[in-house]
Amino acid sequence: MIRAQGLEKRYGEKRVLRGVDLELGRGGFLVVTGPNGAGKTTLLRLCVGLAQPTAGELEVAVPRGRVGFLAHEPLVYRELTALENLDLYGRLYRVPERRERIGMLLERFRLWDARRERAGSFSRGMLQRLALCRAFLHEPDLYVLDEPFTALDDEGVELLGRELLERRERGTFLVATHDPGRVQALATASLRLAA
Amino acid sequence: MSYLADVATLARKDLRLELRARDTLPAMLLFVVSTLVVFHFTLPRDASRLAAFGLLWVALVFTALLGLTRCFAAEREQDVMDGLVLAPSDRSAIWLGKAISMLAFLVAAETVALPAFALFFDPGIDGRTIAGVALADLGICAVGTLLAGMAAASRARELLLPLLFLPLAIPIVIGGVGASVAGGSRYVEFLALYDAIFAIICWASFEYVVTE
Amino acid sequence: MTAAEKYVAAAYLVVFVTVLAYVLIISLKLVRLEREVAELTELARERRARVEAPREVTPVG
Amino acid sequence: MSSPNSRVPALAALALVAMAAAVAMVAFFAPEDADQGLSQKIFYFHVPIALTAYACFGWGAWKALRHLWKREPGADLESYVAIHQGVIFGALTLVTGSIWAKISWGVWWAWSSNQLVLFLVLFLFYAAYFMLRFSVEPGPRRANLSAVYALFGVALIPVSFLAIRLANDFIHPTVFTSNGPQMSGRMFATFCVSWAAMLLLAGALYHVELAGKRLDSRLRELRELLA
Repeated sequence: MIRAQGLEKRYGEKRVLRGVDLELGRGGFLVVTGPNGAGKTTLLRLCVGLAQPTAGELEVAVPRGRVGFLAHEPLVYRELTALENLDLYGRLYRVPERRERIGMLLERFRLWDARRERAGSFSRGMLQRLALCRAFLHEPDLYVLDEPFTALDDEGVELLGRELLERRERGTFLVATHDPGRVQALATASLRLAA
Repeated sequence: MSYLADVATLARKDLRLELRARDTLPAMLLFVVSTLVVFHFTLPRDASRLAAFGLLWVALVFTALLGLTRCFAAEREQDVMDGLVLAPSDRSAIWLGKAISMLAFLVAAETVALPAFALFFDPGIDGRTIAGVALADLGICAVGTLLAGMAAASRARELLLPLLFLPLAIPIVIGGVGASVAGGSRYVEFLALYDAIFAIICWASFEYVVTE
Repeated sequence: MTAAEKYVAAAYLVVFVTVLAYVLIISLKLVRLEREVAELTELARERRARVEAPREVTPVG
Repeated sequence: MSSPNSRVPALAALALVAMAAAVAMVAFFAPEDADQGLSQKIFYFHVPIALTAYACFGWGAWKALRHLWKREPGADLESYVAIHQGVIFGALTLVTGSIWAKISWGVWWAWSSNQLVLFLVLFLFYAAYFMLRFSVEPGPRRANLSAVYALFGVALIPVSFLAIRLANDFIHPTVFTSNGPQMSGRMFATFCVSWAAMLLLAGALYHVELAGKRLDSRLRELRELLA
């Protein structure tokens, strides 16, 4: 599903990625680890097409609409409510039974009670849950998750663990994380990026 | 059809954001009226119609510029641009959605500005002026939105947008002032030509403004 | 020289001066490039020295 | 990479010969104009410089299109250098143009001369091109933005030429067309040689600057390998 050889990315003078090879088949679960600044986020941005590699080959055999991306930023408008944000993305991704699916996801991530509140009033952890709802809303084939467990409390971690387990059979995962322990059981491969 | 649905979704989102935040439209309204009042004092008693309409267009262009600097502010400050760029819809829908919402703000500001202008300067606004303003708005919103997208990707945003926008606005101002002052329909036709050419270029090239 | 002739000469002079200014800028760039190449050859020599040093030490030790 | 650089000396030599020929022809071969007298001689430099500036902007836009459409690696740099040349020749057009205005109408700036005003607008537009380029990090994003802006430029040239002509109707009713008097055979020959000389000059400067910039990036690469 994703194949990369000798991937390189440079921002101005600084080279962030050099000589990265990657192979992620359908149904795989690849964990990307490495210290801060090793280029984990850049690698994920390359895989979802938000950045172009400076050198090397990259093939991603998934249409844009079938990718679920969780970034450092929640990618939601603070002035809109949780419902409005998810409704916006639901329409853009043409999600069938949009209202029901939004309700189901908000329920599963315990955000249903806050559904009419502005995202701006959410705590960092609630924003992360809202971002997870946004990323899972259209049931993507490929999940690209950048540090999914950050800012989640114990309940959040447990909820996310359950969601990942449940979607494990139907999807392919590319997850960047600091403590691979949490997803070790699910992982089929891992890639360590040097500093 | 789904392309227009995406554009509608994005435009509605912008209008709802504006209703909530209320930071662009009120500013534009106040700005255009206060500019016209200030201009009143800069105009000598026996000034010609050309001078009066010239001031109207200066006020309109800079009001539009004020709105355009706020155009991609939400996406940039809250880092939402990646979310829109990743959506399966064509990237030009982002541009069209923004342009339509910017047009709405500009027209709203003009529904206050034109009567105020007629009141303060009494130059006799005729149909051609309205047509000129309408066509100019299309050009301003089409080109301005794309340039706002460019400025959003750069460091010196508020400084850069006027520099990028004003040279491209010169033909619009010429067409606008000409439509209201000189006879004949050449200016209105010219504005339509400008809108057609630049709308197509913007529509085709916006993809490269928001991606690498 | 009538006034017109002076201006015509001035116009041609401006073009000529611009080209000369351009040659000046390019020559300044050449100086900078030369200095950079010198630095890099120095760097390369250091690197070569670092690579060879361990070999010489071990036989003596 | 050496092939383009080996062309530079040849191009420079050709430009030198053409420029010398042009100046000689203007001084001795071209007859003095009946009514404008000697001042008409600026025309042989002013108009070719303007046309060369258009050619540079056009080439810059073409390279920008190559970058956006075909993802050609060097295209962004070439577009930038071409537009840089265009701005230099644009500035020269403005200077020689205002000198011509000084002789013909006794004033340093003539709004009624459509071509001059057009170059002022283009000069402002392409100055903003550099402002845009210097306020974005080097990389694919900057290349894309610069390319899109360059394409706008080439669309702006005809549009603003038309607009300026329209503007003259209500700003200065006395339209004074200054695109040069009728040219006799010898004048036209001089004009063509002079135009060819300008194009070759622009080509030579373009390649010299491009070679310089390519050397810069290769040295940076070398520095990185050695670091």
